[in-house]
Amino acid sequence: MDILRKLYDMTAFSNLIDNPAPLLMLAVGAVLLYLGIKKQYEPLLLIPIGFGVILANLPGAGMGIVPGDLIELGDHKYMNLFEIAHEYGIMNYLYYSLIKTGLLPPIIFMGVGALTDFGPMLRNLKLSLFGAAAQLGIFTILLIAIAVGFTPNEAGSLAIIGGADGPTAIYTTIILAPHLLGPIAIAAYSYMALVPVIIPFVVKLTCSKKELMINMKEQDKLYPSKHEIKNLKAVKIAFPIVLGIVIAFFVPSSVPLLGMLLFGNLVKEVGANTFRLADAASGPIMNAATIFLGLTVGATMTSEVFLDFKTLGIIVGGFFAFAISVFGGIFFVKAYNVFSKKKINPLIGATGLSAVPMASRVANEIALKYDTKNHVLQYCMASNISGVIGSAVAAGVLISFLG
Amino acid sequence: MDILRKLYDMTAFSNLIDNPAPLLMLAVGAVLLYLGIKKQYEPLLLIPIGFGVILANLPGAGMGIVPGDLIELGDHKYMNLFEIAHEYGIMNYLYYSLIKTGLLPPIIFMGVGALTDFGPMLRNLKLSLFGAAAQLGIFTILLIAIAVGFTPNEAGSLAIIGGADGPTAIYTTIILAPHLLGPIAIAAYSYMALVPVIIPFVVKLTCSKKELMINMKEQDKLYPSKHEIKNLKAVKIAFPIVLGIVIAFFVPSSVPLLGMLLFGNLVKEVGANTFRLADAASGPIMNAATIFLGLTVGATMTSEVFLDFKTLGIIVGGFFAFAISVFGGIFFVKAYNVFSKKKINPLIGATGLSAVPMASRVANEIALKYDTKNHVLQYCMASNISGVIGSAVAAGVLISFLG
Amino acid sequence: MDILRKLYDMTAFSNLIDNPAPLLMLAVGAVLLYLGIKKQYEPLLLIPIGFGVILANLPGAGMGIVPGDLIELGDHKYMNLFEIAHEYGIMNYLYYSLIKTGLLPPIIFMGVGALTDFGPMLRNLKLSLFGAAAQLGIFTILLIAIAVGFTPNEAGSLAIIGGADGPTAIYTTIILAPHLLGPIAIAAYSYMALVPVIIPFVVKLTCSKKELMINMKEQDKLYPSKHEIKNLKAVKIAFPIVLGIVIAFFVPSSVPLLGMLLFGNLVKEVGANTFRLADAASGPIMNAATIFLGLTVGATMTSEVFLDFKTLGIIVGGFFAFAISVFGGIFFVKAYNVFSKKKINPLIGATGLSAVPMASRVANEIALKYDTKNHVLQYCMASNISGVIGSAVAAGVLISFLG
Amino acid sequence: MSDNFELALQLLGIGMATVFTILFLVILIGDGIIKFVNRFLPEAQKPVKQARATSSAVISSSKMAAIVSAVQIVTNGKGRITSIEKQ
Amino acid sequence: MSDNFELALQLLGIGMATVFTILFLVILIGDGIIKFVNRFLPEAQKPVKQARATSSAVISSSKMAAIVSAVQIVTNGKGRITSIEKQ
Amino acid sequence: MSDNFELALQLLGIGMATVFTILFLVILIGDGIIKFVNRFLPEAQKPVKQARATSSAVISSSKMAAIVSAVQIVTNGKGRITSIEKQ
Ligand code: NA
Ligand code: NA
Ligand code: NA
Repeated sequence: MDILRKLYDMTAFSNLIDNPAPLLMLAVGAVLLYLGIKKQYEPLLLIPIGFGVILANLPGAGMGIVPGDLIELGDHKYMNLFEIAHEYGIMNYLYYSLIKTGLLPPIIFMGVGALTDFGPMLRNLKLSLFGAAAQLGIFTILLIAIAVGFTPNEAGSLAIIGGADGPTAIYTTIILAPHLLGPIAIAAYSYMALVPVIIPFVVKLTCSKKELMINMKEQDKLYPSKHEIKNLKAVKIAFPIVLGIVIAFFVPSSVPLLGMLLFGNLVKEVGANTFRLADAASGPIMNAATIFLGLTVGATMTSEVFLDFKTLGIIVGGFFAFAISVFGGIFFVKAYNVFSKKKINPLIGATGLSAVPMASRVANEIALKYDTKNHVLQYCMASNISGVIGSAVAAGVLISFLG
Repeated sequence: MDILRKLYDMTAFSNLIDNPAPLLMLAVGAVLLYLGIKKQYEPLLLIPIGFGVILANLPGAGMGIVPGDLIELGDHKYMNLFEIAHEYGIMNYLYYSLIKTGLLPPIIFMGVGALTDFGPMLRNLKLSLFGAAAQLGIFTILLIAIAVGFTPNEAGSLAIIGGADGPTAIYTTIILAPHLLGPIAIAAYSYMALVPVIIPFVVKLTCSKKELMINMKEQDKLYPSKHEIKNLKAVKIAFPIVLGIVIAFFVPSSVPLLGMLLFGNLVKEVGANTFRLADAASGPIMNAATIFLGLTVGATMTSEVFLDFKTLGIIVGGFFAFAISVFGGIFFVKAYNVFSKKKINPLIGATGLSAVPMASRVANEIALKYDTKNHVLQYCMASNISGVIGSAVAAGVLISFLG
Repeated sequence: MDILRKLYDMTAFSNLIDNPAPLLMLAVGAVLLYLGIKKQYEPLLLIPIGFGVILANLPGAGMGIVPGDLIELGDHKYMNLFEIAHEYGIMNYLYYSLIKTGLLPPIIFMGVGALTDFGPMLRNLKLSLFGAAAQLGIFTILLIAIAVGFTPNEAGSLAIIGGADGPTAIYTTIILAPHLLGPIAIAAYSYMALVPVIIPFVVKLTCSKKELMINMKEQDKLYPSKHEIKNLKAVKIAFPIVLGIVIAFFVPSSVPLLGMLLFGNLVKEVGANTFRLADAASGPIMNAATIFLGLTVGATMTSEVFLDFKTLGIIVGGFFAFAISVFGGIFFVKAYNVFSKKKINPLIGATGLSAVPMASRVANEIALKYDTKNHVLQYCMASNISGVIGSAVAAGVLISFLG
Repeated sequence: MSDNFELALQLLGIGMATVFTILFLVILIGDGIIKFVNRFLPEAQKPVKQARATSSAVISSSKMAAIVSAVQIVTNGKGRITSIEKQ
Repeated sequence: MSDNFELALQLLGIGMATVFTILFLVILIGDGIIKFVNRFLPEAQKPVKQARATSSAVISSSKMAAIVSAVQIVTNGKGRITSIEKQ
Repeated sequence: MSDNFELALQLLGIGMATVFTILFLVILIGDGIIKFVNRFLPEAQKPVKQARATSSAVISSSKMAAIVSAVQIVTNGKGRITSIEKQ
């Protein structure tokens, strides 16, 4: 019978009997895969995350991320990466070398930069301000989360979901509250996928038909802007350089994210001479980073970590962070319209939270529903892209004060 | 004369006079390059491995992998990767960060998964069983290797060559007997390249012309299978997910390999939404992993390691492991045919050891030689692909019991 | 007022007031970007380096490389990479894992090898010797640098600029004098970009019109070489293998660079069977390596490091290293022509320093200026490519004696 | 050594039994999934929306369709375009 | 907790103020750059020289088609272009 | 410093001698290989079998030319095919 005993020990059934909680997590992983595959919610992230959740919760497989205090040796010393791989396997090796070090979010941001076109923003610079207003959800939820008992660091991580930017949320959470990384990443990407639901919901609650019919092109004709751009290429090259330097003076803690974003953008805008670099940043590097980020972030979601009251708080709080950010953008447009002759469509405020470019497309569809000739896409893109900068700056503030 | 002395010390001639064994290893490297370049035996692996052997045995160049006990500090502590690079150079840095951690084989398996199509297997599910029978060589050679004096761990690494799967063999050896990594990797890839010789050899020894002329399509017409697949895409998406979970319950130690294989397959089958990920996994990630795996595995073959009686045992044992696996598959078909009305061509057993897709092509050619209308390729692919799962499971068993 | 105080502390203005030197470095970074973007001096390197300089000197951003002695713990122990990331951020993590370990220059050389065609060199083998003569600048500047007070290690790093090869210069400097990495990398790439200025300058100083009009094709007709190459593909495959082994016997310390270069070349020349590997080596791997090399090398240039008298020495010395190398090549041709009936155009000596293929193009243009039918490009490529080998060998000598 | 040999014998039994069990499960799982899908998802999924991150591929879908058709005609259905980039 | 709440309130003020400040600076910077460029670099840059390593990306597709055809004729269908680079 | 200067002088000699030696060896090796190949492998190798993993490279160039032309026409010269793989 010894042999059957050994055979049984090889399987994971004894582990499952000891602790059946992972089965629940497998269901969570399956739900995420369903959302990513069938519902097509951010499939590039939710499928790897979902698969990572499953891998981490296969009993006995050793693919789950272990808590950071197992790596800490005290006295500012940590296990080295080789020891982590040796002791805890490849998933922890990937997590502790790529994620816990804070490396992958800036790397992904470099790729995002190489795919970003600041053109629409440069052509409608003033609309950038709405990318600031739409960070309201971040700081409001921070307040509420602290009020309901989250620690300031956890509250900061929860709040940054309202920035509607995956890498920013992950980077901030790595620094402030790494134990919440899984649920926060999932909430961030899920609500980004739900932007086509959240934006119309908030818009319906707050905007009148008349406001939604404001035609930006006509406003531009009535109140033309002062200057044209004579040499767009030169402007696009200078912009990320100067911007990076100036923002860094004010919020230096946002440099790892914004600096890489702007570097990626620069090598793209330079053109043929650095095409190889832009191509690598937005292609193989970003794709590989996405795979490993997704799998390992998913693998942080072991049952002990996920089955916690805080997860529920993150899911609820994340939704309100999004909704309040959308509201903040809309509200600021309304306030602006009170004082300005040149009116702005509140949809342009709604897209300030980022979630590029889906938010803009959704806003454009809403506008077209009220007036089939009212194309607001390019205007929305201006606040939409500035929202990426806005939330990275907000992350910098949170990291400065709480990190 | 001081200057000439210094000049002489700079060269590697004094090292060579002290120990000329590396010259023999350079010849071994040259033979591997010859096999890879001229004979076209698995060139993607044997050329990097051969070059790695040469680099490792250039006296004074410091490119050879040092034994693991030089890295171990006792008391579960190890040198850190930066110290390894600093002390032993880039080749050891790559080896200890990418190979000894067990990282690259699962990464390559992710790429293999993204290139694998389970379609032929799903259309002929029953034939999968022959992918089990053809793992016989693994466990038989394990027995024999232990009988002739290999330690159980070394025997397990030798035996897994019979799984006919490079990453599986390398992963198992990293865990069980890393000092044998070089010879085992070379034997595994060489015999995979020799499948066009080994399969016909075993088939000729064991199969009658009548058996080889069994026409699978006619058998299908005589005894049709019960169901068609109405939505292949959905089946192909669900299959890797469910399979991964169920296998993990039984053999959790196979998860690092199989989990990554099935993840790669999943992102491929999801289609356009995750095309970027599948493309990265099977393109740049797998190619880069192949280069570094090949070079560093080759670099483990310093003369002290390779010029050992065990190397001979691995070369001989590896051959028999392959041959017995092929035999196991064939034998199981014959046994099946005794009890079943629906007959199966024994070539489908022969391809169960894996070595995808070359084994299937070779089997198909044999079938066509006896009957120019008897195309068995798709049927062979079913057992062929299941052989990949079979050997990964066998590896899991070996790791569980010996690791 | 507490809140304003905190706000002010968040910004970098207090750091700037304490130490305004970084502002100067931002200007240096801007100049490098200007050279790379507008002047198109080696944009693939100078743009990432320039951006890295800027990132490193944004006060409070923590993106500058810290000196190596902060990583050293004494007694041959170093901080581990995870601790480096944790303590000093992602830029130091990248620098200490990819650069200080010496990894990236050989990796880039692998890509260079996969893009190099030894064909022109094999067709005019004798011209390779001029790739030796044109290393004169290296050893001359070494002498001078030591004479003016550089330490031997620093002088070696400065001197290797005369090899006109970026990865070689960086690799040598990592080993000999890592604190000079930034200025040396910039000098190396800047002067490579200035080859169209430096070569004509030296040529004008040293060559007569008659010499520059020597027509190599006519010389070939007058004094035909003995053999043709019947099977170029086989020669090109054997060449990197044999060459690698033989050079390694003489200068084993050049193997990390030359071995990887020749491996890259081998997988390219093998052709379709290893196309995937050559493609990965010269594509995603090299591009990613270039990004991270550029950014981190730039990030070593903090104001403390750069604003040093030695930087000036490197800039001046680097220029003379280039010029003397060009002169060495030309002078050796002249000496050769004294003794040989078959005359050689001195431009072929001038291209021996490497800077492939720009030096050859520049030389060709000079030749065409004097005789519109005198195409010397293919001949120049022979010495040009051999100059890559020459400077890697010179690096090996420096590392052997000084490292 | 005798102990080791016994271990090896045990592993021969355990190993082959496990491998057969797993591949038998593969058959069951495959069969189960096929039956499930045939019953509950008999129709192919609708064509997928374009994922956000792939939006960099800015060739419009109509042009792409034209290109793909051309490729398909020319290569007799064997070719596949994996990516097209604007210059 | 009261302390934390005060911190959160402060952060609401500081955070929104900072974000608005930065995006206001974005407007100023963008505006400044546009004015500067319009004044000093009004014309588009001349077409760039070809950078060495990127030359593979510049063969126009029409030329490429011609090259590929030529290769095919010359090599009798056995040749394959793996990459084209300008010299 | 005097010691260092002597070292530098030595290195000037050793270094240039080594570099010349190596590049002289390059000539010898190249020459030797050419002679060896001319004698023992005078004919070009037969066309290689297609390696498994490189099967992506199997679109014939004539087909590729046609594809490239098609792309060029359709995208008005702005599209570029970066790779084509068999399905
Ligand atoms: Na945002
Ligand atoms: Na197998
Ligand atoms: Na050189």
